[in-house]
Amino acid sequence: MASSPLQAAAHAHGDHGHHVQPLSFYFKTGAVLTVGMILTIAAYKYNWGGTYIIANVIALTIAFVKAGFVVWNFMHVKFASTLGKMFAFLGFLWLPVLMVILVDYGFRNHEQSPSFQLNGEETAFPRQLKSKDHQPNSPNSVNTQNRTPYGRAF
Amino acid sequence: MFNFPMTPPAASNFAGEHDALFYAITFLAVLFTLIVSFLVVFFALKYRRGTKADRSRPMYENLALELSWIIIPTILGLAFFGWGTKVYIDMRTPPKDAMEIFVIGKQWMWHVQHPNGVRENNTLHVPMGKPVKLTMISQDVIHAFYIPAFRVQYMVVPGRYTQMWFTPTKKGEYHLFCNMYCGTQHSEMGGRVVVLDPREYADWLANNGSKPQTLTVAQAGEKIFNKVGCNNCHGGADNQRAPSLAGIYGKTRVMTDGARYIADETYLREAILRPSNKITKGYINSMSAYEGQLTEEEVVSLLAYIKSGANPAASEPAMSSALAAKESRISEGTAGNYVGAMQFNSQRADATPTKRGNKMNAVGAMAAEKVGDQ
Amino acid sequence: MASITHPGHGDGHHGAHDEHHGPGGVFHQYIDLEQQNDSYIVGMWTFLVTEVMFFGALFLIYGLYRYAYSQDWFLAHEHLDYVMGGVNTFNLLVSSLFMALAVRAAQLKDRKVVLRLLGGVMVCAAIFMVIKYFEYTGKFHENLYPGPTFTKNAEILHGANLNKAQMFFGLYFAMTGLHGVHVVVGMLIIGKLMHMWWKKNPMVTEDYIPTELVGLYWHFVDLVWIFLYPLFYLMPRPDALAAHASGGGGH
Amino acid sequence: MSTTVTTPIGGLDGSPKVEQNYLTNGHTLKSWLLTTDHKRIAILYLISITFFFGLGGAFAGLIRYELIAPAGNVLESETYNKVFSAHGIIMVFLFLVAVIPATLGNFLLPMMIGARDLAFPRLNLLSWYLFNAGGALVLAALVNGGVDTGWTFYTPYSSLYSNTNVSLAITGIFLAGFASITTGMNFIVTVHKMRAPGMTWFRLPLFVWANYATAVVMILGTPVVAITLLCVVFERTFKLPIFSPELGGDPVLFQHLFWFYSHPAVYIMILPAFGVISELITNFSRKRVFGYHFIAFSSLAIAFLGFLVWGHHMFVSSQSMYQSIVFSLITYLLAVPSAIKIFNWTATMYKGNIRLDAPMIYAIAFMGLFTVGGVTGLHLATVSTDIHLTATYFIVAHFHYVMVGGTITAFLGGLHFWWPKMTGRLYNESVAKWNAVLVFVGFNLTFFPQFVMGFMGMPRRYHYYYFAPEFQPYHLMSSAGATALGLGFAVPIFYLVKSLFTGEKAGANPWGAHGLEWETQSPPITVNFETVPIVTDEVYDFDPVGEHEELMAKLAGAKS
Repeated sequence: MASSPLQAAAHAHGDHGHHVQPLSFYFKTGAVLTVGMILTIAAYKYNWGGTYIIANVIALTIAFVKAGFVVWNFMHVKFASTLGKMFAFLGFLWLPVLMVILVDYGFRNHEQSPSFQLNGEETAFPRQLKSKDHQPNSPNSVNTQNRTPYGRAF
Repeated sequence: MFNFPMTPPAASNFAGEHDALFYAITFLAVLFTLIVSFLVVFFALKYRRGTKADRSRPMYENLALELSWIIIPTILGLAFFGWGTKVYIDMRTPPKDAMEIFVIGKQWMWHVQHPNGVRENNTLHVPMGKPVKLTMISQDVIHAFYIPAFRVQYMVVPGRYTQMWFTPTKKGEYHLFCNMYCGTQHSEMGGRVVVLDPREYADWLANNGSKPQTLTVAQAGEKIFNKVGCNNCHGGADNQRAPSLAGIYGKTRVMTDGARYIADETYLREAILRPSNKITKGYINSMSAYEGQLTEEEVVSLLAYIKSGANPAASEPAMSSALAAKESRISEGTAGNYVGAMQFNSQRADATPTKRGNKMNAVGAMAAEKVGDQ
Repeated sequence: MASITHPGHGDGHHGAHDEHHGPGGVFHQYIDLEQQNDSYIVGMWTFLVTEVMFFGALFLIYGLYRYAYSQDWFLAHEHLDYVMGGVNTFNLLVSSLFMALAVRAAQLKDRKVVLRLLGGVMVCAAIFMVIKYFEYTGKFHENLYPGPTFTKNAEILHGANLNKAQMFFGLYFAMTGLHGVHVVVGMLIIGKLMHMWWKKNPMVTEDYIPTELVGLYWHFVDLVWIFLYPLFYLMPRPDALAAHASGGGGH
Repeated sequence: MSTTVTTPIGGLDGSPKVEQNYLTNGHTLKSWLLTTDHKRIAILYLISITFFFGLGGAFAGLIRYELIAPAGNVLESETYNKVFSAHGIIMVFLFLVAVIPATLGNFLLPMMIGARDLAFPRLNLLSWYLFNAGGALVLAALVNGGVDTGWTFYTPYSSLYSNTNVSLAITGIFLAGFASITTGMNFIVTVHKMRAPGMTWFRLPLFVWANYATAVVMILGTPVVAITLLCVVFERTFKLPIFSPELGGDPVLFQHLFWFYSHPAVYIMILPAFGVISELITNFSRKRVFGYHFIAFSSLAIAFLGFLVWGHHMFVSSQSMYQSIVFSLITYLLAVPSAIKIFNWTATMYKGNIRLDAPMIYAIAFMGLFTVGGVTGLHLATVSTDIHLTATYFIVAHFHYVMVGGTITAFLGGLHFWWPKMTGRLYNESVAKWNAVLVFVGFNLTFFPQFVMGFMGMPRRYHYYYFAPEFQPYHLMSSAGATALGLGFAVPIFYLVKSLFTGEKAGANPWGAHGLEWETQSPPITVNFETVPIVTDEVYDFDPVGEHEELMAKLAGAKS
């Protein structure tokens, strides 16, 4: 590499990443992230009127958009080679595979066994066990009764 | 001396289905292995360097061949998958009229409760020809309830019920194993499954599982010891949760604050009813108080049992045999102890378990088991 | 297989195999700087993949229990101060911007600017840790850390089930704690990088890739917080609780 | 055997010419402990791994000795539990996961693709130190009283009930896991970025493909188990409730997360073995491998599908019935790529010029043993039969057929094959051959009875079986076989070490094998190649017909 280092670097990254971006590129990204953060807090403070799912979806969508901006612009994946992009998203693509674990919990309740549910009143299980085991030391129960069916699964 | 049984007894409705499938897969497996082994050995000999085999036109790729050994195994696999899944769905779908028996697993015994309240330990009596559904829960760690002769097994998980079912089809006694590693005495956490005629089973239930006998006070104490669940922690040698009670009577005990007491009746009584008052050195305060929970009569019996010097270590297996015959209805069961055992802070902080083994006890239990089976 | 000498790079490397040489600092195992830099970037991303999976498992555990115990967790989460968390979020966001600008300055070989910006990142990280410290000690004062001493006072948890609240705080400490460890490690790495810039080490001054690699790591730390903040501090009110909610929103 | 001996290694025979190679490049301890040479690190790994293998093997011997009698021979239950836990932990985390990638892979991967070293040599060295630090912690845990959870660390036993050195052992495994991750990162980057000019993806030796697939599994799976085990430590140390059922956690979740790594880990162990076998079969059949693309892509398919089958370890764990069914289906599909490999290797032998040297005997043994291990997997992939067989000796036999019969046999075969390259010396061929036969016989005697025993319902991890004495004959057979197997594993250490001092010089390519690693001298120089190789030919360009005719002509000439 007898040529000047700058040239070497320029040569080395002819196709990705070395293009010096204008300052505005980074400030704009930063602004988008800030707006995202403010929106998240605003969505949190806003009363969605019993639409828990929507509020969750909004919060997570904003988080993912923000993450996308960080990865794409700050981490220069935008300028990376196909291989670079592939590895940048490999982890995020693989997480859903891990999340398959959750499917199990979604389906446990579908089995034909009423006794699976600790709170099920039908079970003829020994009384002491039934009444005590699931809440060993909880003096309070705001919400034991309206637990999701899923929550009862374990 | 040795006989060579190659198969487990087949004593439930699933055994036949299971074995048919098992042998079918085994046939396929053997066939496949033989083909591969034969070809490998045959090629190795035939095409060994220097032999006069025909080596012209060597082949390096053959799509048809590749596809054939992709597609044929896939189809075979799917067929066996379908068959296996059908049987599996059966196994997971108990009939509506199944008799429900409750099983509680704990380190290291099985506690079984029949629908009418009859209880037994480490033994499961079931009527022949009737579908039985087991509803199971664990008090401590994960266990697995495994009856090889029935080809059924399922894990017993703390905090959540699991279930399995079967219909016994053959009278006899079969192995019952805990098949999920659960700690020191894992290999001895088992017993027998006894399949009875429905009539015999009814008799057995009616007699509370055994012929009633008069018990000595110490024997009654042993019963309570196991009933209340003292043996959960005080069973066997000193362990991480609690000191051993074997031969404790009359010994000097050292407390966490350094005080010393002779383990006499007063001390033992206080230790049962208000355990937090005096904590033995090396343990933390994890035992629940039994004040108000035991009648005086029961406390007396317990003291008699402890004074008799009985080694509670043997009580787990021995209970199932020597005492199982006398075991009668336990009205409250060990369930009451469940909460105590499950307290998050019931963890021993710096317990020092002794390394004393229990092999002798185990062998003793084996002998006792033989006697008990008579 | 035929072998010929690669033009310009066949001279002996015997012995001196660990020394880097040349202005860009090409290690002996690479043919040229391009190969080395590509390898570094791909290597860093494979590392970040492992980090994603590392945190991913925790997020999975979080998601599972959050779904199962949404009401108790909502009540427990009200004990976290979303303003403090918000300040920290903004703080990390700014540090991320500084870092991106530092990488840009490294591309331009503007040593002074790089050092100032990296210093800015360090300050942000320090502020982050200080705020974290106050949050943690607050929890410790109220016995809101898991274990036998966990508070028995359901009032301060707005009536949440204590067991489930304990799980919430358990995961809170586990996840933010692990993130905090990453912040500290990041500070160490950035410190080392600043030292190299300060000493005009040609490895960093002649080639922006080392700075870029540190930047990738730091952005990842920011990325994790982008998810941690809404998940722990900004939980929406579950439907079942919305009925007897006195005011709108979170409090 | 090739008679063309290259220039002698300096110093050994008083030759004035000192030949440079990686072994002679520095003789001090420091030159080894601070080396960044991938070949030296491979040798270091080989030493560490042999140590852990010996240790794990000793524990296995204790288990087998104990189980001869139904009520045990020498150990107490608590000790027995610690012994089998130690055997599992050491063998899985400190031996099998690292054995082929870290030794043969480290040594050969850069050479096979024509690189001077791995992409990150210092990271590679770090990996060895992490591995040993992890190993040291596990040893400390054992010396300090042991661990009794089994290698699976199932909660809540490991997190709340066991009061042995679980945290220490887990920390050790955590570090060893990072050794594995760094190796994986190194391999991935090296294969992507360091290939010599002309070394296209489809000219890569199959060993490289296999190690690449392994590396992908390593970086995607290992972090998950690392954090999962860390959670157990958190739960033990800081009482963070994560899997504890008392407070509402699900202990079965641990099993999900654990097997999410630990099933793919099986492929971390077996995929490199596939790579070794591909090399052995094609080199000793003197014939281009059959179905190169299918073998290469089946490695990737296994790596991918391997991540989607963890649930088949949990058929009786109380996971949902539907999930079990889906996992059973995918497991069946996963059998196909393994079958592809077996069939392709068999087809490679067809019309070859097969040399039955010791490595090839190991390869043939591998094919037999792995086939048995694979097909018994079908019993376990079928949910309804698995319910009966879960956690019995059937499983034990199955995975030992795959792990010992597969991975270790392949490792031994590969070690024998590349030994001349690594050391420049030839070992005693006939002893090696007979030892391979001994390993095969001893192995089958050890583990085949366990299939029968498992079908009869003998649970694993049982110390006593006095209540079921019908299992004793099988345990006896198994223990007898283990003795033979232990001998078969010990003997190579002697003749291989002996070859270092008295072995015949190997020359660059004693087997007449094809591949870039055989183009350089034995032992190779520190930077592997004097010049950067440029690859112009396809991989495995053997000519079985021509070679055969040549041999025939030579024989005819000798006769006349």
